[in-house]
Amino acid sequence: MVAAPKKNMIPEPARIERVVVETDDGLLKSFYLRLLDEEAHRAFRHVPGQFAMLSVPGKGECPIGIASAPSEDLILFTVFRTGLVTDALHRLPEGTVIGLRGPLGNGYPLEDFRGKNVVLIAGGFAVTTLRATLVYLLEHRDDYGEITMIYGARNPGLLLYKPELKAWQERKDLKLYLTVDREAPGWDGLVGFVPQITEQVAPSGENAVALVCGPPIMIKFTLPVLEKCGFTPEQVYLSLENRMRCGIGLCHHCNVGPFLVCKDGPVITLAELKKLPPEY
Amino acid sequence: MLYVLPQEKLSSWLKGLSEKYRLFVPVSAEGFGPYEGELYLEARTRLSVKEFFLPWREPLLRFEARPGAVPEPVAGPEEKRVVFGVRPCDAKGVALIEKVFSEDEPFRRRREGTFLVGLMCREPGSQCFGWAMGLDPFAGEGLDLLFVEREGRYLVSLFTARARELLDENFAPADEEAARALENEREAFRQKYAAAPALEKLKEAPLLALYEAPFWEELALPCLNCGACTFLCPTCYCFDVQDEVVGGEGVRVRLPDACMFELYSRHASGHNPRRSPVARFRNRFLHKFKYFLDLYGEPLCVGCGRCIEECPAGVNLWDIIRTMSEV
Amino acid sequence: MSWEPKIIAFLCNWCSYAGADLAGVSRLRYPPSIRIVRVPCSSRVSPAMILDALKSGADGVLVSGCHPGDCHYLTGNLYARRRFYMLKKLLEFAGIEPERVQFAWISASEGDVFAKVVTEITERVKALGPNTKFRKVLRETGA
Amino acid sequence: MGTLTEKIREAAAKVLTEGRAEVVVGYGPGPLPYRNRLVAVRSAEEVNRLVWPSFGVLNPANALHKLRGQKVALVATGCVSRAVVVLLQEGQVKREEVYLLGVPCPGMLDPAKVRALAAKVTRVEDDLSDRVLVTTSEGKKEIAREELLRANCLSCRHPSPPLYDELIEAPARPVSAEPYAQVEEIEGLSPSARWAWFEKEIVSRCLRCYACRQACPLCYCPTCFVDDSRPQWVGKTRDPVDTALYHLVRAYHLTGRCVDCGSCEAACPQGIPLRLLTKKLEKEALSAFGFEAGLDPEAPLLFTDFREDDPEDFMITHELKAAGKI
Repeated sequence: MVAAPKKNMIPEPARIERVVVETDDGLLKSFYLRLLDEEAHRAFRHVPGQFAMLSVPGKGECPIGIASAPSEDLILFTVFRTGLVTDALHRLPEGTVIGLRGPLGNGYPLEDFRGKNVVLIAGGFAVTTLRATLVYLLEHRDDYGEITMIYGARNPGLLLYKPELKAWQERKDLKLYLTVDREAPGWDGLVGFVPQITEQVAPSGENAVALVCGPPIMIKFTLPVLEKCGFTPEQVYLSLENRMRCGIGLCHHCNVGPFLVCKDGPVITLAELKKLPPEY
Repeated sequence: MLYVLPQEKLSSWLKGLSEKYRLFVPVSAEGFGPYEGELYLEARTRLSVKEFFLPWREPLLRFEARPGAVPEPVAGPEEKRVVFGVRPCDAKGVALIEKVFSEDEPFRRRREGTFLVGLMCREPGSQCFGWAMGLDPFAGEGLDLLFVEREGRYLVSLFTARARELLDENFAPADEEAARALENEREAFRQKYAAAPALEKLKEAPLLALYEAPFWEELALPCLNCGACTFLCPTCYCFDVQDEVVGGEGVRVRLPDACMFELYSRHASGHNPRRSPVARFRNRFLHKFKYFLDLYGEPLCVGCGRCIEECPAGVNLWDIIRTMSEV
Repeated sequence: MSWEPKIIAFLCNWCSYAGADLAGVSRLRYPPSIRIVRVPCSSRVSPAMILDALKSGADGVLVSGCHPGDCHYLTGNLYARRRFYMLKKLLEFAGIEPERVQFAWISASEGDVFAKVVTEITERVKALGPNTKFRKVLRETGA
Repeated sequence: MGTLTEKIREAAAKVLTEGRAEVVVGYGPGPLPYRNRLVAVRSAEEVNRLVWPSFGVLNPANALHKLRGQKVALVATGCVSRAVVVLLQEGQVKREEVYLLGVPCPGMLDPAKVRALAAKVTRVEDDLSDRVLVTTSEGKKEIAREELLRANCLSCRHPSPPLYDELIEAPARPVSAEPYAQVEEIEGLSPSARWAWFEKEIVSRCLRCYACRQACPLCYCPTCFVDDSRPQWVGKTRDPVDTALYHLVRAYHLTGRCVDCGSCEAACPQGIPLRLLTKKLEKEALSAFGFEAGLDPEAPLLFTDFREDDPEDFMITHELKAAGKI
C-alpha cells in the first residue's frame, strides 16, 4: 500500500465576513470568507483559476471558482444562485460559518505567462477567476507585457465588481473594454457581444496568451476570432466546469474523457481540449 | 511463503478467526455476510467485495442541521476485519480501485483494517474472462492470503507479512511437492490462457476515433441505463455525496453512484454534457477500456463476467471490447 | 403514557381548512396532535407527500377535502378519492398500519366533524403507538 | 407453416419493404442461452437478426422512448400491445408512428428459473410445445414449459394483443385462471408479516440501481420523483425508509397503468418480486373500479376518470357516519 498523504473530504469552517449583492437581479452575491482557524487562513495559498468546494451542512457542496487574488486577505467567491447549495448560500447572512474545501484544481500557469501579453476575455459571471488573475497580474505588473481585458454582460446591471471596474478603467497600464449586449439607459460604453468586441480590439497573438471564460456560446464565437488574431490553440486557456462531487479526482463525475476537471483542470489549453471528447 | 491447511480444519480456523476479528464470508450466491457457520463456496457471489471498501454508506461528517453549524468528521470503523472466500478477480478489483483511491482517507482506513483472504475458483465461471483482462489469479493482487484447494487440502500462499497473524497451528509450511503442485497449476493456467490482444489494440486506438465510432448507437440500444452493472461491478468506483437530514441532525454520506444515470453529469443549470443514453453508455466503456487503460496500463475490468451474466438487457461486454478494439 | 402522537393534516383550502378554522372559532375541544398543511385541493396531495410526512416523523396523516359536489374545482376531490383508495390498499398490502393514513370529507360548516375526526384519528394512532416502521432515523453505518 | 421466428421475420421484411415502418424492434439472441437482446432492424436484409424471444422479458415498447420521432414497428405480444395502448392514452406515442405486429403470446420463459437448473446452462430449445429442452453442464433436461414460464405469464389475463395492425399466428396461452394467486398469498398474511415480507424481500435487498424504473415502458418522466432535489422526496442511499418509499411510490405511479409485463422484476439484478406491488394494484383496480389498463386507446385512464359512486367506505368520515358518531 502506498503511504501517501491522506486526503479526505472534510471541509474547514469559514466565516462569511461580508456579503455583496453584485447584480441588479440579485442572483449573484459575493461572499468574502475567512477560515476560522487563523493558522489555516494564513496558510491558505491558491493560484488564480483554482476553485474550492463550498459546503452548507444539510444541503451539500458545490465547486466555485476563487475570485480573490492570493494576496488578498479574505477569500472571495461570487456565487450564482442556481441549485440546492447555491440557493442555501444566498440565504445566509454575514457572520455565518460555512465549509470550505480547497484550493482545488490546477489554476492558470501565471509563471509561464511572464514576459507575455495577456488577454483576458470574460462573459457574464464567469469573470470571477479572471478577476483573481487580473488582480494578480496588476500586482506583478512589471513581469507581464500588455494586459487587455474584454468583459461583457447582458446589461450594465449584470456587471460584477463595479467599483473595481471603475478603478481599473482609469489605469494606464491596463486596456479594459467593458461591453453590454444592448444599448441601455445610462450606459455610454461599448455595446456588442464579446466576440464582436474582441474582433474590434483585435489583440495580437504574438507573444501573447488569451484566457477565455464565459458561457459556451460566447466561447464558441470567440475562439475563431482569436484564431484570426493569430492565437494558436496552445496560447488559448479555457476553464471547464462539470458536475463534481469530490473535487479531488475520485468520484469521476466531472470527467471529460480521461481529463478530470477537478484535478487535471479546470484550466486547460484549447490545444489539450481539442484532444478530448466534447463532453462539457 | 506457502502453507498447507487440511480441508477439514477450515471451519475451526474460521471459528478461531471470528473470535478475534470481524469475519465475513460468502453466505449465499448473493454475497458476503458475517460468519455464522454458513459458507457458500460454490462460485463467486453476485455482489463483490467492493462494498467492504466503498460501502453503500460511508459517513463523512455529522452536523446539526442549522445555518452556521460546524460539522464534525465521522471516524470510520476501527475494528479489524477479515474477508474470507474472496475470488482473485474481486481482489484484483480492489487493487485497481486502490490505484485511484490510494490517498483517500476512508478507503485507506478500510483497506488497512481489512484482510482479504482469497479462494481460487475450481474452474472459470461460465462468463469469466479474467485472463483476457490480464488477470493472473495466482499472483495474489490485492490479497493477503490465497487458498487453492487441492486434493483434500488448501495450499495457502502468503502475500503480505501482516497476514501471518491470521495463521494458526493448523497451517504447516508446505513441502516441496505442494509447492511444485501449485507452480504446475499456475503454469497450466498460463499455458491455457493469455491476455486478449484486444487490450493492446485498444491502447493504440486514438481516443477520439473510439469516441466518434459509429457503433455506439447500435451497441447502446438494448441498454436500460440502469445501475445494475456498475453496482455489481467489482471495479466501478464512482460515488455520490449526499447530505441526509432527519429532524435537527444530519450526516454527509458517500455512496455508490452510476455513470449510467442522467443525474450523474447534469449541471445545476440543467445542462448535461452526457444527456443522451448513448453518451452515458459510451462513457462507461471508454472509462474502463480507454481512459483507465491509458492512465494505468490496465483496463478497469477484471473479467468477472457479472455484467454479462446479470445485465437484464443482454448487453455483452465482450462484444463491446471486441467492437471497440476493431476501430 | 406521556407520548402524544404527531399527525399531519393536509386540508383543502376551501372546505376542510375552513372547517378546522370553525372548530377553533367555536372553541371545540380536540387533541393538540394535529399539524395542519393547507393545500389548494385534496387532489393536490400526492402519495410522496403522505409518505414523506411519515418518513419525517409523523405518526399519522390525515387528508381531507370537500364533500363530493362541493369541490371548488368541481371534481378534484372525486379524482382524489380514487387515488387515496388505491394508495390505502397499497400501504395496507405492504404492512403499513392503515389506521395511520386517513382520508375524510369535511365541509366548511363541519367544525364539529373536524374535531371528531381529529379525536378519532388521535385515539387510533395512540392505540397503535409511535410510527417506528416508516420513520427515518439517521444512521452512520449500514447499507 | 413455419416457426414463429420465421413468421416474425417474414412479417418484418414486409413491413420494411412496404414502408409501413422505418425500423422493426424485436429480439435477437443474447449473450447467454437464457437471454434475448433487443435489436432494431432497418432493412429487409437484416430481418434474420430477429427471433421469437423465449426470453424476451423486457418490454420492447420501452424502446419507443429512445426512437421517438421514427416510425417503429414492434413485435407485440399482449403486454407489449397493452403498454403501447397506455402510451397512446397518455399522448406519449402517436398512433401513426407505431406499427404493431401482434403476436398472441405463448408465454415467455423465466431466465432465473432456467438458470437455477444447473451450474451452467449452455442451450435452451423452446419450440413452444409443452416441453423445453435444456442442455446443461449436468446433461440434457426436458422440462415442462409451464414450469419454466415467468410468473407474470402464468398470471396473464391478456396473452393476445388488444391492439395491433396485423396479427401473426401463434399458439396463445389460455387466460390465467388464478391471476392473483401470488397476491392473495401475501394478503393472507398478518399486517406485521406483510411488513416483514416487504422489508426483507423488497426493501433490504434493493440496491437502488433503478433497473426496475428503467426497464418499465411506462416510466418515462423526464425527471423521476427520486431524482428531484427540491424537495428531495427520497434519499439516495439504501436507507430502508427511503427505499420503501421509492418502491411504494414507484408502484403507485403505475396504478391503472401497469400492464404486468414483468420487465421491472426481470430487470432486477437482485430478483426482487417487484411485480407483486403492481399486481396488487391491478387486482384492486379491477375489483373496485372494473378497470384494466391498456385495453382501449380511446378509454380514459383509471386516474383520469371517476364515478359518482366510487367506493368511499375506506374514509374515516364514512366510518364515523356509519357508526352514528357524526
